[in-house]
Amino acid sequence: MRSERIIEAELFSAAKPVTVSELQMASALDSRTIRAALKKLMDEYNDSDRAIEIAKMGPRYAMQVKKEFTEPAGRLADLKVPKDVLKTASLIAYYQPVLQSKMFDLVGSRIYDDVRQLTELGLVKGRPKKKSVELTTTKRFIETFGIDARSRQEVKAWLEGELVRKKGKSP
Amino acid sequence: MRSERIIEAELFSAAKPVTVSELQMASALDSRTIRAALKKLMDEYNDSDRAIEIAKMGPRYAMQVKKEFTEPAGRLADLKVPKDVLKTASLIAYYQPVLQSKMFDLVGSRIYDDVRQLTELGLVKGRPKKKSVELTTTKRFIETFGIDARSRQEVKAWLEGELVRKKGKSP
Amino acid sequence: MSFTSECGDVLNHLMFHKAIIEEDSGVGKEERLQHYLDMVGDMQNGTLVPSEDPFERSVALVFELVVNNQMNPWDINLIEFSKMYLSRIRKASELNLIIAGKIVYMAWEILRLQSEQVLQRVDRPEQVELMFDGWDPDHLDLFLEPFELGMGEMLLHMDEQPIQEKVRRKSERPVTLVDLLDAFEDAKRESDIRLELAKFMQKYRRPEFDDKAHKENLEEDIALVWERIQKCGGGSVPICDLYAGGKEDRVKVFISLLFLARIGKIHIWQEKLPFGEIFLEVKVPWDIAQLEDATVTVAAKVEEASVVK
Repeated sequence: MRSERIIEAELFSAAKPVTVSELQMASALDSRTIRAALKKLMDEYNDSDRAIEIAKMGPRYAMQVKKEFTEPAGRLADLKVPKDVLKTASLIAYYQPVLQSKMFDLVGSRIYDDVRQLTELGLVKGRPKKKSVELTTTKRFIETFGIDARSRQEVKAWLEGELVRKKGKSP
Repeated sequence: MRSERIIEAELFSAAKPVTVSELQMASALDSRTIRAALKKLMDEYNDSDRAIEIAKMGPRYAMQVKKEFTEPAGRLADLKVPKDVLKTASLIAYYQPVLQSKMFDLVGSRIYDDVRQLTELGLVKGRPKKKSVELTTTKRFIETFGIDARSRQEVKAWLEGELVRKKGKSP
Repeated sequence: MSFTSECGDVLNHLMFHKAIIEEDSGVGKEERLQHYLDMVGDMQNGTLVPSEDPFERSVALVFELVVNNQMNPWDINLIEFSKMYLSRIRKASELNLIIAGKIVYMAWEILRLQSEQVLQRVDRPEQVELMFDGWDPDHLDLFLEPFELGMGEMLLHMDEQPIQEKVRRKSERPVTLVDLLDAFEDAKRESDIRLELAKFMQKYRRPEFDDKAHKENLEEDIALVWERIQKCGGGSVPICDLYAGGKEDRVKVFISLLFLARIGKIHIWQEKLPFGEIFLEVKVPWDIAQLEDATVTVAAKVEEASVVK
């Protein structure tokens, strides 16, 4: 049985993004074989016209629906992040670590409800600081949004890159 | 956007068998287009060497792991080892043979639960000794982590080498 | 399908799990599975001898239920299974409540997960939602100076955010027979710990009062106080009339009155809190109390009733 097919089945049936060592545990293949299989699968999926891709988020890998198909697929899936808090989430990710009071200046009083929702979803965490709360993104933030980053700094950098890309496109 | 790709994304995210009318509601495509897309997808998936297939169960369709991969991969997919347990595993590998009571000093009371999990996974085994339990790694440990070693001594040496290598890298 | 072929399914399931165990795998896991295999084998041949051990009997019951109800060992419906298991052990002479509890708990966990998923589906916000709904554009202009916005300002005005929740597959694995047996093992471990703990408690228990003597004393006290109440006649009686001197006697009277009130022989009330006088009145059964001239009968009836159950 070819190793990339075993890994394909593993990724398909994994409940959340997985690391190489988790794949190792499940498949009893060695890490070099797994990395090679992941590379092969990523070439196979990501460069094709398929609706599914294999994404890398720092040390984790996940099979997921490609961006352009998210909308039709999302209707049958069980999405958890309300669309209207996405703006607050991306602002926190961009300015982090950022005081909630600063965020209030940016988005107004809805920040309290948004932060509550994002905290409950485990996407953002707050730490008391200077009579306010300092907000940062979590590991789950990286996984949920499929960002290839290992740290908050990398999340920030990734967002900056996206913004530069967007700006370059628009006239 | 090609219709079979939309259907592909929907089958993937539904995670349960769905009917053509459910697909219709989610995709806003007409039923004839959906049936044609399903036919195309089934040819594409089922005749290939991929680990995933599109199965038809009465009126429902589902994307699922092919039968020959369910045992090596699917059944074991849930076998997830939490990171903290892995840490404990590597400590045991490094200090082995090591008394559980010593490990208690290292990681605290979580050692009991970790050892139970690791024993169940067949990665570590314990033998009663001096009112405690002496812990060592197993052959499965070597296989699981793809360590180039034949014995416990070699596992220790390998880990030691890895640590030296890591240390050398960091400034 | 016959009993034999149903047993075959369970045997295959157990054999698969035994096969994937590595040679130096978990302590006792292989023996345990072998033991289960033997058990089901004996069941198939009709040679299974009921065990003395209640845990063993509970495990045998699991196999019996799975086989007789033609349950798929790869996909046990826990809700159904726990119902059957509970109704079976209710008939059995002794209950293994820890094991039964574990099964119910597993079933409950699964139900809860399912209902959470339903709730999440219900909670999902409408697809079409205004991105700026609830944003306060007037407020946005007031504050900008102290905060270096940089490129992040673009985020404030973008319709489509660069981040987007990824659609992944929700993966679920059915509960298998081996999961169930593992839960049993846990339950056994927990009950063993409890047994050990109970032994320990027994051994190191603080020497206590002799319960029996204590109880007899209390009964005597109550009878004595009841006698004193009888002497006071009908109507409300201040409890100080019952005291016969000494702190100990007061405690005895007070405790006995509490008991008498609790078993419904008397009413107790206090006129003024917290230091006011406490009164009591003997309760008269309702049917007799309606007779106006029944004082004698009442006294007799009350005396007939036993003071202490």
